[in-house]
Amino acid sequence: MIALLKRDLRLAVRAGGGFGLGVAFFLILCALVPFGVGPDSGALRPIAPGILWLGALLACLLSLDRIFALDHEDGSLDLLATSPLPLEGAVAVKALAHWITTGLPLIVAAPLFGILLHLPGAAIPALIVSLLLGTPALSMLGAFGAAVTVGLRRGGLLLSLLVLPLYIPTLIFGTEMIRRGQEGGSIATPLLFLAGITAGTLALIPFAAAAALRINLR
Amino acid sequence: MIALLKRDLRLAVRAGGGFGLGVAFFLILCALVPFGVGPDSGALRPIAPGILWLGALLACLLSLDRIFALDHEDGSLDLLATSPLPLEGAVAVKALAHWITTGLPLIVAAPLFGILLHLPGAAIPALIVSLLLGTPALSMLGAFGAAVTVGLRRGGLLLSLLVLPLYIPTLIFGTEMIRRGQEGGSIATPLLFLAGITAGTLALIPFAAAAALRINLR
Amino acid sequence: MTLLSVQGLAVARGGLRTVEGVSFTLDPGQALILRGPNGIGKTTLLRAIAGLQRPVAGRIDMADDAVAYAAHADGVKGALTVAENLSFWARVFGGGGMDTALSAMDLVPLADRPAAALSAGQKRRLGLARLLVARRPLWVLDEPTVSLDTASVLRFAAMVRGHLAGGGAALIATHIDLGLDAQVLDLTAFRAKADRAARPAGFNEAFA
Amino acid sequence: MTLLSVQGLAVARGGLRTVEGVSFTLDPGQALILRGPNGIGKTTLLRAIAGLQRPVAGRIDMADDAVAYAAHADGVKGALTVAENLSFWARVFGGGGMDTALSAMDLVPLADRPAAALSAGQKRRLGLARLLVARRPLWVLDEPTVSLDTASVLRFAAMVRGHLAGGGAALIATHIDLGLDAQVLDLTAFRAKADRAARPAGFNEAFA
Amino acid sequence: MIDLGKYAGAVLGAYGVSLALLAGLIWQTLAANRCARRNLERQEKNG
Amino acid sequence: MSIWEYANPVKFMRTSGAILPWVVAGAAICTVTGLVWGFLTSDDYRQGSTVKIVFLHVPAAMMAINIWVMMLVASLIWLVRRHHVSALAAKAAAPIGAVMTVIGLITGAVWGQPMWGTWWEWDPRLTSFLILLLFYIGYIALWSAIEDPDSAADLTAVLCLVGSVFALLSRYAVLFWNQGLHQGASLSVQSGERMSAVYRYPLYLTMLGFGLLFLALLLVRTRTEIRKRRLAALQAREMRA
Ligand code: HEM
Ligand SMILES: Nc1ncnc2c1ncn2[C@@H]1O[C@H](COP(=O)(O)OP(=O)(O)OP(=O)(O)O)[C@@H](O)[C@H]1O
Ligand SMILES: Nc1ncnc2c1ncn2[C@@H]1O[C@H](COP(=O)(O)OP(=O)(O)OP(=O)(O)O)[C@@H](O)[C@H]1O
Ligand SMILES: [Mg+2]
Ligand SMILES: [Mg+2]
Repeated sequence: MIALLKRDLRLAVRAGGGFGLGVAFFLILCALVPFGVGPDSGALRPIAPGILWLGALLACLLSLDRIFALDHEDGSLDLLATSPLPLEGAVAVKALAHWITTGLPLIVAAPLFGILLHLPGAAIPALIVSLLLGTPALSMLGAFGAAVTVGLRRGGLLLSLLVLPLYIPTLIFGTEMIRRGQEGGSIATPLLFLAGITAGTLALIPFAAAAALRINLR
Repeated sequence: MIALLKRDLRLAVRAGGGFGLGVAFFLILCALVPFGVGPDSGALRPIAPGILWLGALLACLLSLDRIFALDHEDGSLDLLATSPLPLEGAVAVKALAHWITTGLPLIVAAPLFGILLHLPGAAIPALIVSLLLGTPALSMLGAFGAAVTVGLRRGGLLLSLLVLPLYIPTLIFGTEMIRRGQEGGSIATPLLFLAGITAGTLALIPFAAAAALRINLR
Repeated sequence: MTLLSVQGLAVARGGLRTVEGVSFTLDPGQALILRGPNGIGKTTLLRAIAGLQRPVAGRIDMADDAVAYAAHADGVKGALTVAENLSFWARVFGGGGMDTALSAMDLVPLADRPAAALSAGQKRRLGLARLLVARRPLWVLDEPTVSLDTASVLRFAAMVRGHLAGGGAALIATHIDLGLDAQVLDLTAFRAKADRAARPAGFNEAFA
Repeated sequence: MTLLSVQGLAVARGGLRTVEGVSFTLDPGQALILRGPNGIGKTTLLRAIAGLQRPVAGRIDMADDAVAYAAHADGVKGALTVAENLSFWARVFGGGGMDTALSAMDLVPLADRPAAALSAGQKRRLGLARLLVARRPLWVLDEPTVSLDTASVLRFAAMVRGHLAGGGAALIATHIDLGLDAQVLDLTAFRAKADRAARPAGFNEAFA
Repeated sequence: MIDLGKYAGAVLGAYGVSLALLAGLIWQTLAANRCARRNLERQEKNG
Repeated sequence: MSIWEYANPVKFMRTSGAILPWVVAGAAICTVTGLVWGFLTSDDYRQGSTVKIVFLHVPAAMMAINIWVMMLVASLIWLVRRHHVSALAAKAAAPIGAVMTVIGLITGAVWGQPMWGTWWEWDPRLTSFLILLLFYIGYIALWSAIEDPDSAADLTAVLCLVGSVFALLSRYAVLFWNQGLHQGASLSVQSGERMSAVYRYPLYLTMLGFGLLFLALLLVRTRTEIRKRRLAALQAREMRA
């Protein structure tokens, strides 16, 4: 398991692995939004929480197909499935590696991008906590989607389509949490929901994803 | 050339080809925005042009890596490069196929989504014209990015990173055009700029993309 | 004690049976070569034995975690070096013996090279070296000598012989002669008939 | 009239020369087999002759658009049927002769099958059938018989012989014997030396 | 000491961050150079 | 081991080694005196002490643009003349340019807080700078993603060319999109004397200093790249043998 985690992390930081690209993508997205919706802070502030979460979500999404597709193409997945590692464990480890390489850098960089979008300083803690709670669920759900679409040559867009609806609850509670932080309200309710969703996802999805993988390898 | 176009279109509509997924992604995005911003039309209307264009842009982005990566992996690209087709022509045709499968459906669907986002009816023609003029440039620039990253295993995120900044002028003039259409102003200036950018892109980028492909095949 | 016993096995691909009624056993020290024309179902059969897909009929008896499988694709990561690739699999299978594996396939001079910079045959050698670090008694190999030059084929045959001498067994699908002293099973005789037994293999047979 | 004349050719991979000083000519009706251990540079040489990369030194003389190249990968689209795959290449190369190509490689019964549902050898046969529809005089083939069974190898050899008889030529890198009546060029003798001529092949030579 | 007035934080902050960034860049440049030189010398001595 | 048969890197190492100490000394003197002098100047009557930020902001902002232009030139030289050192120089310059851009952005942001009452405003000047940073990031990312040095040099050069065109286009697009708050170019001749001499001379000095600093860093980084390439080349040769 640790060997697998190490390998995935190493692959991510090697040339072409795309470590840090998630953050860069996030930055670009935050920079593009004002070009679309206009520069004044009055228009930007209300959509800032949504944009930030959407950016995190898309950065996550674009790197999802790496989770299994590469291993499937070069045959590693077949070999992993016949190895002594339980497939559920492999799924969880791969989702963890994805989170470490994509989610974690996003969380670190998010406050900065919040400033770009005129997010008030008071909302920053809510932003960080919501991302910290929510992004693991994104990675795990993404792993599930990647497992379902792994057999398809370049299932990228289909993957997005499958996964995005699954992301909606996380997205809603996440933005709600930031919005309440922005307005100085209590963030307890969305926080609880978010934590609940993530916990449930982490506990159950590895089994579903492993089952999907087994079917795809058949 | 026509054979290549036909093949690419056929591949796109076959199982797993992802035809129509772009529109579905667009739909999901437009459906999510009200969750993020709140449903009242006062908040939605000013950002609607931006959201529509950003959605088109991201839908385009998600399908970009198909343009060359699949052909590179299975060796078709090597064979195409040794075939009598000029590589520049192949690039242009593949960008065209991408546009037909991704851009065109978006343009057809956009008015509907505009209504969803409370875009006033007066702005719809501007919306359609701007997309019609702008999306070919998106496809062509995307083909360039795909050509540059084709050798990299799963360059998806890097591809977005390279391509999104190139989209900025198109995005700005596109949204500006809709905004002016919304406000009833003259759309001539942004229209001219947009047309100019697209024409220049279509004329010159195939050469850059073919050069990048040749380097990557080396 | 047999390592693998296959009884009346039928396997399916794309919802249709490919071969059926295949039976054989493999004891330690034995190798079995599967032959047959393209598309008869060798790959499918090997995948079923490796546990990647379920057989449609018949039974496969063997110990848990006995199989090391090597497929058409090598599972080699281009971004990692040869040694890193191999040590990953060594860690996953809980084995060691990196050095013997590297030298058995003549990979020592390439050990620090990123695998993306290997030629087709070198990559294949790396894929085969993995078998040694897996330390599994039963090797299930699908066309292992593709792209190998003559010297490497000899080296591979020596490796298999060593494995057999150490009490292992090997099941190999191949079209060329490996110079191994092994039984040969030609699958042509087991091609699935159009009319078949009760349980359909999948959608395609259920509705045919 | 020679179809291909190669003079003092040197090719590089990863910025370093692999083979250098290779010279040969191919006349209509001739075949040349390239041999050499894994990693000597056969694939690189063939890619240079196919025009996919520039030679580092020496010259390659041949008519424009004379080459049909078949690589390790087949360029087969899984989503298209066998016939669609083939007719696409026929249209690109402006050729016809779909039917002869299909029957030459025994693909007629598979013509309407999506290529994703082919076995390894069947896919390869499809890749080779493409050569016939390309209608190019010079075939440049990189390990064409990988995964083919004995019958298919014979069929392929017959196809090459037909091509040669029709005034074509073939340059084939392979590790196994095809039973063709052809000259053999062993590349081992041409392995690039450490010290080399003026212009560096790439970054690695420029800085070494 | 000169008086920076009410904008002391802004000025000092700007100088601090910028100089820190420059220092970081210079340090990284030198460290990478030292590392490359050492590796190259080792290689040339051995090979 | 063999000498470097290809003359360019050797010549570059020799010349750069010879001039490097002078450049470093010049950069240190100009930057330090310029900054100290600037720091000690009196406050502006309108902007208060924040005017001191200009001595970092303007040189960094100018260098950020100039470095991209230098990369463009180096890329063109590589594409046309296949001069290996110039490709490596372009690679070496990119991180310096990115840091300069970040310094420009941060000093601007810190300055904007007291002046405009906001950390960040989507003003065209600032926005163009953010876009420039994006181009830098893309360029650096592409260099680091491609393993083969020859393809990497070629592809990044092509990207630099295309990127320059689109950076320029973006600049005009952004101007069209939003007219901003930012200062005009008050050092330029036509606009006359907008900045008093008190600030002008230290500013010139820091600008010169930043230029020399860039040159020094560029030389060292290019030397690093050359050494790294030579090491990789030797190892590649060894492995191939
Ligand atoms: C955050 C982002 C900012 C960026 C990226 C930025 C960018 C630039 C650039 C590129 C220049 C050089 C212009 C030239 O050479 O003509 C410049 C000059 C200047 N900036 Fe900024 N700026 C920023 C914020 C600010 C702020 C907040 C102020 C002050 C209120 C400011 C004041 C100035 C001044 C006084 C100059 C000198 C103009 C001249 O004399 O050329 N900038 N800035
Ligand atoms: N990307 C690369 N970077 C550096 N070296 C490489 C790269 N790709 C291949 N090589 C090396 O170039 C040499 C020539 O490779 P090539 O693929 O031409 O060999 P080959 O003769 O076709 O071998 P095989 O019979 O195994 O297919 C090999 O030594 C290989 O290790
Ligand atoms: N996805 C699929 N759907 C339907 N049929 C398939 C599919 N994949 C393979 N087949 C068919 O299943 C049969 C068995 O394929 P398999 O790959 O097992 O053959 P094989 O004996 O390994 O051949 P080879 O020697 O060419 O590798 C073939 O006839 C093939 O055409
Ligand atoms: Mg097979
Ligand atoms: Mg080869």
